[in-house]
Order: sequence, then C-alpha cells, then structure tokens
Amino acid sequence: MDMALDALSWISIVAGLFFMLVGTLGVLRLPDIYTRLHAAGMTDTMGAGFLILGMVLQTVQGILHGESTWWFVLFRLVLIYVFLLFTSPIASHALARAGLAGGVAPWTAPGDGDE
Amino acid sequence: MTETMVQLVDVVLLVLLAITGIAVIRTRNLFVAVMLAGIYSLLSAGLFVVMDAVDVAFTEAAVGAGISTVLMLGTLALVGYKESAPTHKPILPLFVVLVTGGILVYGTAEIPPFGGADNPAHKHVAAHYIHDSEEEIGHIPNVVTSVLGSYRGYDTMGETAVIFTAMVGVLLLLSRGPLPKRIFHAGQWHTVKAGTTREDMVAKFGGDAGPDETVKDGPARTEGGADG
Amino acid sequence: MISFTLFNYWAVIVLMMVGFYTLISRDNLVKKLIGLNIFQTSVIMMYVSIGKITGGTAPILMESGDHGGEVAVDAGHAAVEVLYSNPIPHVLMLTAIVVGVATLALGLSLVVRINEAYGTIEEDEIARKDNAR
Amino acid sequence: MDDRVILRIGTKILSPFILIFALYVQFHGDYGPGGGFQAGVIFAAAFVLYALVFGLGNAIKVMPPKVAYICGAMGVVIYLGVGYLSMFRGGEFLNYSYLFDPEHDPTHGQHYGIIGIELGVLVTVFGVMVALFYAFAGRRRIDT
Repeated sequence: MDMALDALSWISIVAGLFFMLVGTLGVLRLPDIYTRLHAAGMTDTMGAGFLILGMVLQTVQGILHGESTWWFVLFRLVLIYVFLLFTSPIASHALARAGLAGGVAPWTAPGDGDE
Repeated sequence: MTETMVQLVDVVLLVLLAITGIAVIRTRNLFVAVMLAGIYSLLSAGLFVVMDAVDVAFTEAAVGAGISTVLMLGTLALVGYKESAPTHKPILPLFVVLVTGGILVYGTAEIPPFGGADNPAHKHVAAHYIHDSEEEIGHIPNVVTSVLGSYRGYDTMGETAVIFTAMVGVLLLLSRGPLPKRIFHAGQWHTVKAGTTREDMVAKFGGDAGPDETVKDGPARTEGGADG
Repeated sequence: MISFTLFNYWAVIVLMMVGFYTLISRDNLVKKLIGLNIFQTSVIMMYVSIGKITGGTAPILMESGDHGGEVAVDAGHAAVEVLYSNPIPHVLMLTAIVVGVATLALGLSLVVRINEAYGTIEEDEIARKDNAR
Repeated sequence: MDDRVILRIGTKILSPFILIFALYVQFHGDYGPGGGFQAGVIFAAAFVLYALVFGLGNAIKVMPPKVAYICGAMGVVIYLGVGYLSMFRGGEFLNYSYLFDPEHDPTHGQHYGIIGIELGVLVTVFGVMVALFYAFAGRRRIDT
C-alpha cells in the first residue's frame, strides 16, 4: 500500500514536471501571444494539477500513518487547486483580451488565411 | 542528501536571478523591464524560502512582485514605454561596478562560512529569542512575529510611520497637485498661467481621456510585450 | 560541493552589482528605479543568507508531533534539538521590503512629475532642456 | 455594461476569497508565516483587482480615497494607542505585559498587544497601498 501510494505520487509529480516543461517550451517557441497563452495555460492546469495530485497522495500516506494534523494540509492543497482552476483561465482570458485590445493580430501560418 | 539538494536549488535560483538581472539591463522596452523586475522579485522569494525565511518570502512575493509591479505599470501608463538608446560608453560604469564588486568579494574573505551554526551572528540575542520567547511572549510559535511585534516593537512602529509618510509624500506629489510652472511641448517651453487646471492643459496639448481609460487599458497598450 | 562556503555571498554580490550597473549606467529614470529595486533585493538576500543555518528550519517553533515536521520524523530519539535559522535578519528585512516599496512609490511619483514638466524621463535630455531654457 | 463577462464574474467570485485569505494571513501570523504587512498588501490587492476590472470610478465608489487616507493614518494611531495604553497601565511604552493587571499572566497581555499592533500595521499598509494605487491610476496624462 505504502509503496503503491509512493509510486503513484512520484509518477504524478514527474508527469506534472513533464507538462511544466512542455508548457515552458511552448512559451519559448510559439510565435505570438495567443499561442503562447495556450501553452502557459496548460502549464497551470495540467502541470500544477499533477504536482498537487502528487502532494495529495503523499499527504494521504501521512494520514494513513496516523498524522491527524495532515488533514489540514490536504484541505489546503485541495483549496489551492480549486483556486488555480478559477484564476488560471481568468488570467489567460484577461491577457488575451488585453492583447486583442492592444491591437495584436493573431498569428497565422504564412500563406494561410490572409491573401 | 537533502542539504545537497537545497544547495542545488539555491544555485539554480541564483543563476536564474543573474540571468533575469542581465535581461533587465539589456532590454530597451520598459514594459519588459518591469515584468522582468516582477520575475526577479518572485525568484528571490523562492530563494528566501530555500533560506528558511518564509516570512520574508511571503512579503517579497506580495509586495515586490505584486504591488511594486502594479505601481510601475501605473507609472509606465503615464510616462510611456520606450527607453532611448544609450548615449554614453559603458566603460566608466563598468569600471566602477567591477571595482566595487571586487572590493566586496575581497571583503567576504573575512565572513564566516555560509550556514555555519557557530557564526557570530547567531550567538547574540537570536538564541535568546528562540529559546525564551515561548516563556516571555506566550504561545506564539512564529518567532518572527514575536520579535517583530514585541521585542522590536519600536522598529515596527517607526516603519509603519515611514510608509504613512511615504503615502503623504506621494499624495503631495501626485493627487491633483498644482501644475508645473513650465511645460515642454512641441519643441519649446510653455509658461503655465496661474489658475489653469489639468483639464485645460489636457484640452490644449492632448492627453488621456480620463482616469478610467488610464487604468482599464493602460498596461495593455504595448505591442503585446513581445520583443524576442 | 565545490567550496560552497562563500559561493552564496559571491553570487549575491554579483546580483548586487547587476543592479548597481543598471542604476549608474542607464539614463532612463524608470530603469534606474528598477536597478535600485534589484540592488535592494540583493541586499535583502545578503542579510537573509547571513541568517541561514545549514540543516536548520524556518524559525517557527514546533512541538513534538504537532506540525509533522522534523520532530515527528526523528520521533525515534525523543528530545531531539531542532535547529532554527536566525530570525533577526528576517525581521529586519521584512520591514526593509515594505519601506522599499514606499521609497519606490515616492521615486515613481517624482518620475511622473518630471515627465509632466519635461516631457521626457531620459536624464541627458532633461539636462539638455534645462540648458536650453 | 461592457462585454467582459468572464472578468466581471470572476472578480466577483474571487474578491471575497482574497479578503478572507488576507484575514487568515493576519490572524494566522502567530502560528505560521504571515502578519500585518502581508495581510495589508493582500487586502489592498483585492481592491486593486476590482479597480482594474470595473474601472477606477466604480472602485472609488466602493472604497473612497478619503477612507484609504484615513486608514493609512488610523493604523499608526492604533499602534501608538496600544503603546500608550500599556504606558498608562504602568509599564513602559509598548510593553504589552502591563496591558492587564500586574498579577495577571504577562504573556496574556503580550499576546493581545501583538494582535493589536498587527491590526494597526494591517490598517496602515492597506490604506497606504490603496492610496498609492489611486494616486498613480487616477493621474491624467498631459501629452508633452
């Protein structure tokens, strides 16, 4: 049981790091603000989500070992994820709107769309 | 094992901080520079967590990365985003910086090793605060709070007064204050007559439509902040 | 680690000098203030690294088993002494950060006023306009 | 009304939680990281967010600048008040042990004294940060 929880937790932490890495690469490599926002948004939901899942599993392990105060840690982690679910899309939306209001035209592939 | 990892994180954060700082020097878009300053603050907050200063990290993240950035963006909405090309050769400042840095590094030879538990800095009152605060102040586990509030209450009082004074200063400078006596516009100086309001000057020379517009779209008006 | 004993101080000095260079070599007043900010943050880092104790933990006292930290881990040997980092630099720097944002706000408001009077925030241009008056 | 539905609804959902988090930081400051400075900044951040989304005019209706100025001054008064109170109770300035009777447990007074001065710090920092934001955001720009 312990081993399984630990392994699961590490797998999800590594998955979170992977998504973070992909998101970062996207921010660096993609051509304009909107596509970059797409990558950054994935970092927030998938990357941070998996990282928090890994931490939750570690906390569950602690609780199974009789650490009663770790319930608070679990509660806080869940709260953090809930707030991330709210703030991340809203921030991305605000940034995209600001870009549009600032007159940044969305990037299109050369020879695609505009003739 | 854990200490090595802590040192590794420490080194990575310091390198990232150095990169951010150099990027601030190199960029000529002030909007980008302000954003990088915010990143710098956030990274240094991470460094403070690594160095066990959780309260400092919290403050730096809230104040340095939050409010400072907002204030600087508010300023940029009023003064514009472009920095002109440097006019001087960077040799003299570089020389000054290298000499100062060299002297400081030379001075570190006398500093006791980083992280030593027997360093003189930990020998004076710090041990007293940690061991006796529970008894003297009561059940306040966060030693920083009890030192800040009780042992060094005078410091905090003066500091509260300082930020209040800063507010008074900023309000004197910015809130509907008198206009400057002369305004430089379209290549020459204009004398501002007494009794002219800010609205008159905006009508005469042009400017923003009103406070609402300044806030709403102010920071968004760069070219997406994208420069490379 | 390769002589880690002083590396931290050296790195912080490098950061300090980056801020100092921005402060003295740029003409733009906002850029100067950003440099000042970097300089100040680096000074704070210097103080905090003086307060760090290797193997220590944040100066928040914990009772055994209550917070599930070091003590709980070392529950095997009961009265293990927890090593706390030095809280004094933290307290001093806490106030320094807030005072720092206050001075930054004051400096920025001066920049706004200078821009209103001169129409520029570049130092050499301000000097030129002053001479052309 | 404008069409920024997501931003408006999101701000309305998040603002109360930001305020509650600020109070949590304030009153949990004795047990974990946090305290008056951080709580004041977070409290002010809620109003800054409101002003950014709904415009400065609406934010001024919610939180008039005068209230911010008074808060900035009030906090210092609260701080000094706690100091003078302990002085009038027979101790030194800011010696909270005397806040209650001398026979009373002095740590009790210390605890309440720290809560009092942290409240003063919270109020000052909150007022000052909101006032600074208003000062910068409410400035009209003259083209030169």
